[in-house]
Amino acid sequence: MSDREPTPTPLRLRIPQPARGKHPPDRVRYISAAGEMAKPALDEKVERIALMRKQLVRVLDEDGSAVGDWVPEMSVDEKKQGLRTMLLVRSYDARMLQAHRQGKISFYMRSLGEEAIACAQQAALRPGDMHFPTYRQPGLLISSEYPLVTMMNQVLSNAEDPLHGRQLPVMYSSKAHGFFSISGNLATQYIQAVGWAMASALRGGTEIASAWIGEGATAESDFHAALVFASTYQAPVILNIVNNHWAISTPEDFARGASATFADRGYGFSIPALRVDGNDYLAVYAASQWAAERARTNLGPTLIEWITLRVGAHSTSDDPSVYRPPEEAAQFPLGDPVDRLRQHLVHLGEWDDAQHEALQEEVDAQVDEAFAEASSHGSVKSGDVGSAKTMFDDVYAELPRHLREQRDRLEELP
Amino acid sequence: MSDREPTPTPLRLRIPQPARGKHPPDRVRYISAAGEMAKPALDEKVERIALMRKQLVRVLDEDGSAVGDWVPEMSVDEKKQGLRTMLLVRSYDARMLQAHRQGKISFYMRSLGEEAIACAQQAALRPGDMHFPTYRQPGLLISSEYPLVTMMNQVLSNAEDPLHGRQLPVMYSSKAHGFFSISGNLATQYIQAVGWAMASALRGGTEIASAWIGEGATAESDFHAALVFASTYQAPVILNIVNNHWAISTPEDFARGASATFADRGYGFSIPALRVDGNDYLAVYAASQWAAERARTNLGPTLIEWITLRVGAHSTSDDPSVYRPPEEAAQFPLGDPVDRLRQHLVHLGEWDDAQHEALQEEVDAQVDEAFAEASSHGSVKSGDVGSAKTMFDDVYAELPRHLREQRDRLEELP
Amino acid sequence: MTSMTMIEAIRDAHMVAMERDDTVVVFGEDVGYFGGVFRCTQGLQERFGDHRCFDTPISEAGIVGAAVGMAAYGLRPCVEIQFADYMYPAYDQIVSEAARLRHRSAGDFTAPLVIRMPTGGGIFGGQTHSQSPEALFTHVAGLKTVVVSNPYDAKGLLIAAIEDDDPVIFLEPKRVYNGPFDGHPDRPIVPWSKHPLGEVPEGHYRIEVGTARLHREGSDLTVLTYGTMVHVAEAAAEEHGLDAEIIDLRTLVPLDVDTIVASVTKTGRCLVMHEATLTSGFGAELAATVQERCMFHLEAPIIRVCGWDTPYPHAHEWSYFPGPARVGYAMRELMDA
Amino acid sequence: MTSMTMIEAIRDAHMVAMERDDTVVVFGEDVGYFGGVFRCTQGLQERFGDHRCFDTPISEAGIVGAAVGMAAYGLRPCVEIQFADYMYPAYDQIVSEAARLRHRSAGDFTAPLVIRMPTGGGIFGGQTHSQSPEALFTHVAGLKTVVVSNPYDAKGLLIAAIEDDDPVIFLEPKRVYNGPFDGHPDRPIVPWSKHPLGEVPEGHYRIEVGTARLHREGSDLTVLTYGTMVHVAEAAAEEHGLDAEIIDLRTLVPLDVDTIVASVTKTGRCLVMHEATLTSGFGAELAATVQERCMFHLEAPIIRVCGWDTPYPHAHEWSYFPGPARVGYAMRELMDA
Ligand SMILES: Cc1ncc(C[n+]2csc(CCOP(=O)(O)OP(=O)(O)O)c2C)c(N)n1
Ligand SMILES: Cc1ncc(C[n+]2csc(CCOP(=O)(O)OP(=O)(O)O)c2C)c(N)n1
Ligand SMILES: [Mg+2]
Ligand SMILES: [Mg+2]
Repeated sequence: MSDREPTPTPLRLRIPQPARGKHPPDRVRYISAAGEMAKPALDEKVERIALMRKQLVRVLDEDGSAVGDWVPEMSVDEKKQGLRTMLLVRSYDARMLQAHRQGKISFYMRSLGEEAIACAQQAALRPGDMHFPTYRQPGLLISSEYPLVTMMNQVLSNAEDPLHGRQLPVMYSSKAHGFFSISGNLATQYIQAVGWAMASALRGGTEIASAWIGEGATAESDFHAALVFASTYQAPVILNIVNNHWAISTPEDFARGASATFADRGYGFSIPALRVDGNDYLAVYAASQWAAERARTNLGPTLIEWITLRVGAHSTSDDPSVYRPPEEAAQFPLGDPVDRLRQHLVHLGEWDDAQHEALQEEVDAQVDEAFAEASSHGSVKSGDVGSAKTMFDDVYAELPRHLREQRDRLEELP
Repeated sequence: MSDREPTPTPLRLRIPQPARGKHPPDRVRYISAAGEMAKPALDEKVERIALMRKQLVRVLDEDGSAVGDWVPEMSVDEKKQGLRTMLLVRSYDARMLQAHRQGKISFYMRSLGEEAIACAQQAALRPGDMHFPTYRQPGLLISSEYPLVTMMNQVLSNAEDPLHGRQLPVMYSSKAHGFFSISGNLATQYIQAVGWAMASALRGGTEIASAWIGEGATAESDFHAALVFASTYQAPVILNIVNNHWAISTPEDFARGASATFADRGYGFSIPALRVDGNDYLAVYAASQWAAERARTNLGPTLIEWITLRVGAHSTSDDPSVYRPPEEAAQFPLGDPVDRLRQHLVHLGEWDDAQHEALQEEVDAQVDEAFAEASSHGSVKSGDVGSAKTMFDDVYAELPRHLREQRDRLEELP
Repeated sequence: MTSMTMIEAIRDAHMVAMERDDTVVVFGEDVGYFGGVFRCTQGLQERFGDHRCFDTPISEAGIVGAAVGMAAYGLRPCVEIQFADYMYPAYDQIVSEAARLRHRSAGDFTAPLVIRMPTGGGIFGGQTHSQSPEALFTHVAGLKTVVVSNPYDAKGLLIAAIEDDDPVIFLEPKRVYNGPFDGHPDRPIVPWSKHPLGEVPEGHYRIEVGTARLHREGSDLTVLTYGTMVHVAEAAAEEHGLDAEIIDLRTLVPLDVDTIVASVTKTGRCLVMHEATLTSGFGAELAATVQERCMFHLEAPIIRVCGWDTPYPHAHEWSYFPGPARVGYAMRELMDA
Repeated sequence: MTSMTMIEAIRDAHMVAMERDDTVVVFGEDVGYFGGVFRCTQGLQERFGDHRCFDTPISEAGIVGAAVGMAAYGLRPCVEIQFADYMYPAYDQIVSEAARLRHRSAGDFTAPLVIRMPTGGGIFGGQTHSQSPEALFTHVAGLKTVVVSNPYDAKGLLIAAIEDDDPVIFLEPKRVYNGPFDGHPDRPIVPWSKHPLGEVPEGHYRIEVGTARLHREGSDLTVLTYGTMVHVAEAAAEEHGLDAEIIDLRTLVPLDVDTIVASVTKTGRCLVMHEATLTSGFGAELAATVQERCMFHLEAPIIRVCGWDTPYPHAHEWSYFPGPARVGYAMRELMDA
């Protein structure tokens, strides 16, 4: 055969290059105008939904009015509640970052700029449903009214930490609030969420699961396992991909590869997939509700790619100045989720600056108060960490002999 | 929210059911007529190729004439050579199965009915390219003229086995013949093939890789890793999925899930994907050549779903009567690859029954002769297995102390 | 009491557990319609329906990951990995998830699941159908690890494992599925129907996870072992005329230290055996523990007889397998030291 | 000689190896443009281009699987797993593929690759940034396992590992990246510039895989350890006024048995230490080996001081870490036994 092509091409790879140099708006692919994308029927054919792949579910336009098919049924109060929750998440986040700067906590991860996704989806789901989150969805807990003080105790790793100081800060867990224990190992929760949803259906239950993953972590193998199982068994699960455009230092195209969008990944499994403006509270609510309805009516899984931006550093251990352009957040074309919902309420004539400032103050006061209480229990930095003996609990349901001996040994040490 | 839907639906899963009862032709999805599917340009947009997803690349029609865009440039001699190779694979296979029945070997896996895929792809590739096969592509070795006797020595695990009896029968390895060492662990080779192809491109080489997987094993995680890496780096690799409709006892829809085809899996990674009649030697050759050309010209990976049928049992340890309809092979709508190529040659006026019988005899004689030679070296069953000491070799490049001690111990034992 | 093979005993344990508790679900590759490549789950789908026992795609990570999620929901999944050699794709879900969930959530979520896998060689399975990876589980805090050697224990332990609130790795040496293999491949196969441990009670009974079994009393030396090697040890002791005390550990974590210490203190000599490769095998833990606790009673160094530090070879299977000749030789050395 | 941190020494080893052999390629999560979250590969992409050093998607299985394929092609990949805690998704590729390829193909294909990973605790990383999984590698025939404790060794061993024809697991205790941590978190940090082992030769040199280093001579007892614990052992010995002989094993497989036996034969007492959980840790193998080979020289049972059999807790890090107090206490027990 070798005579067919006398001058072979030397092969070469495509190595994606970070977008550092580029103008940030370039980085968001395929932005539609608000209201442009039609809302498919719950049981629309996957091929037809796939044809919408370069569209973006958006509800709030530049003036703050809600337009198009996807406008959700929400009362003004529900919207105000959404604004309040997002402000609370943001205030909490800022307070924790400050605590880290003050040397009171060992580590922190912010969700700045991504508040709408977790808050609005939580509002669209029901008690009893179970989220399998990553470290960037504190909004799920806060909007389900999980106590701020308890969250802070966890972050402080103090004696009141419900997790007994075992986990890194932000790795919350609350079964009662539908928030699965966070793992430090990326992507493992994705297939677990599918398993949980399968369990609900195996038992003829009515609760659905919601799986969360960052766009970078979709490269992990458990993402595939989740899609295979969700597709094969038609599990009642929402498969969220939060595309915040960064995975530590690597831009989203390392995981996306040559494909146009992350939503495309659903197609090969016949899982309907949407791309949604993640900084648009109403769009998030509407899309989450659509996916939840599909799950609740045995129409199977839905994949949603949420477009947003990681505004802050990856974590308090990270220095993004090495790899990202400084003005990126300011130039992000989808704006800020808090500003946009606020503008919408203003547009509706339901909100003004004074109200906003008052709410901000109220929320900050709530956070300060909670932090005062939480800090009163000390922190890992002050050494108020409860008894080290608790480390031997919960390894097993009952303490086995070898752990009892080790615990005794720890106590016997000088 | 719970007031919105007063009577919740109890959830239920879809558990795919084996197709045992059904008429087998139902099981092959979307069959096109020969010649129907157009041949896209090498750099055709992935979306447009995706639109062909329910079509099947087929060249040989029911009369044995080669029709349509995909008719490959092949001389009559090349076709005769293809027929000969397939017959040789089939004869080899039958002989080895017989050897198992006679208690001469411990285990065997047949490729009956799937000969065209490996044989024609090997013919379409070049020396220097590297296949990463599964256990069901002996045709790759046989059509590259790897000695039958050596293959048989491996299957017999005798003293002449180039792998020193270390591997199960059929787990061949030959770097010189572009055949990567077969692993018992499914799917691991898929990402390795991508890595090999990347290496070729990192070095500015010209050799491409070809990855092989069964449709059932696409559910494994390494399949995902391979697609992610192939897409991100645009590696020069052919990603073959052999859809022979069974994974031991489970029908192909367990791995495929709700999606229409396995080829669909490529789309979410922007990897052009074809479905090809795997029992049509000319179609296999043409599609392999197309994919190879894409790889060689830095156009990146191609995924190919080969439609075929596992005619025999999964392995000699399997009893398919428990789970599959007995007449399935006879009713398989794509026929038998050997018969179809033979018919084509007859149609061309280049072949007749006498020639075929003579070829069959020649091929059988070649296999018998090889087996006589291989058997003369004994087998694992007769205990002619070479020295047990060799088991300590090749664990490392050099024998480390602890293995030397263990080898000495083995020798010292009574 | 009925005479059962180990396969039948395992099947029966599933039946009993599924009958008593409808949160028990069973799945894995080929386990549903077909009933498993070793037929350990045969009949379950027919009896309990496809929402209690079903086939899965070929994804060990998916099987265990989904099981963790189901367990978090409140089910008790009992899953099969077709061969232990294929558990590696699931290793992250086992180690980072199943084993850690209770601890990291402070008991908020738990993972009461059982992961069954056939282990060990002796069937000419080559390197990917012969492995004994128990040491890769015993190093992981949060897992319990069980290895069975006979039908009676297999049923009682599997029931206890399914009822256990912690994740249990349940290892089934495939060479003793059908009979108590003593390490002599050339001799006629002995079926379980000819062995007292093939007598299995009907209905529900438990053998507690964490308890060893005194397989054979003796005073010359103590053999610490499990799985197939229990029978090999017995054969070796008999063939070499040694009064060996053989302890079938049954559970590796948590380990029944008292039974071990009592025996070694009595005999003063200790042989440790397993089929897995020697280096960093569970035998190392046994030797380390015994010397820690019984050093001043030991009359000779503890000897380990294990698989060589090589992959399990196909053709040289019987040179790899620590059979009665190799074990007997080591017993003699131990007595002479 | 230049004074370097361990990070700089590792970076320098990459530079030297890549300069000498253009088949050496380096990749992993964040290792390309950014230079790695611990900056161990900083500057490589700039110097050698993006076809020699590049970023990857977040897929450990993909990283190691692709590396195996590249090695089969003829390259020498040296890849980074961001934290050892994240190696589990790659475990199948490591165990079933990299470790077995040479053997199963009878040398037809080989996998000369290095898999680097930061290990160990002491940085408040919690249970998924603190693990020491060395025993999960030492049990796998076909792998070599290296653990480094200082810049000098790190550079020489990494160069030797990259040049090695077998797959090498290269473990870097992150707590000693910047200085020889002795287990006292409350004391001021000592930088490598103040330590003789922070003096690193320029250019190419090798420290052979498989050779231990006598870290401190002594006659009271032998300490067998590696990584961070080498420095903790030293502190404990000094604080307790014991003349401990400390052996930095550096390579766990293949193990430098001669150096171990010579020392224990001399001192008659042996302490084994590591940060990993105790049960089935590499310390078990060390204790088993030492009692096998030196039993009649031992004056007391070998003691293991290791991490507890729990996940590595965030807030109670210093109760988990086997620090000088715990080690010293055990040394005293060993002397008193
Ligand atoms: C299995 C595994 N590999 C690597 C890491 C290290 N790591 C933590 S977060 C992160 C980036 C994740 O990016 P993405 O999924 O996009 O989520 P984001 O941080 O943007 O929310 C990496 C590589 C990990 N935690 N687990
Ligand atoms: C990781 C792993 N899991 C399970 C198996 C057991 N196994 C061997 S072949 C097979 C079925 C594979 O089916 P498919 O991929 O369709 O290939 P085919 O046998 O049809 O050629 C299974 C489950 C294995 N070898 N490796
Ligand atoms: Mg991200
Ligand atoms: Mg198949």
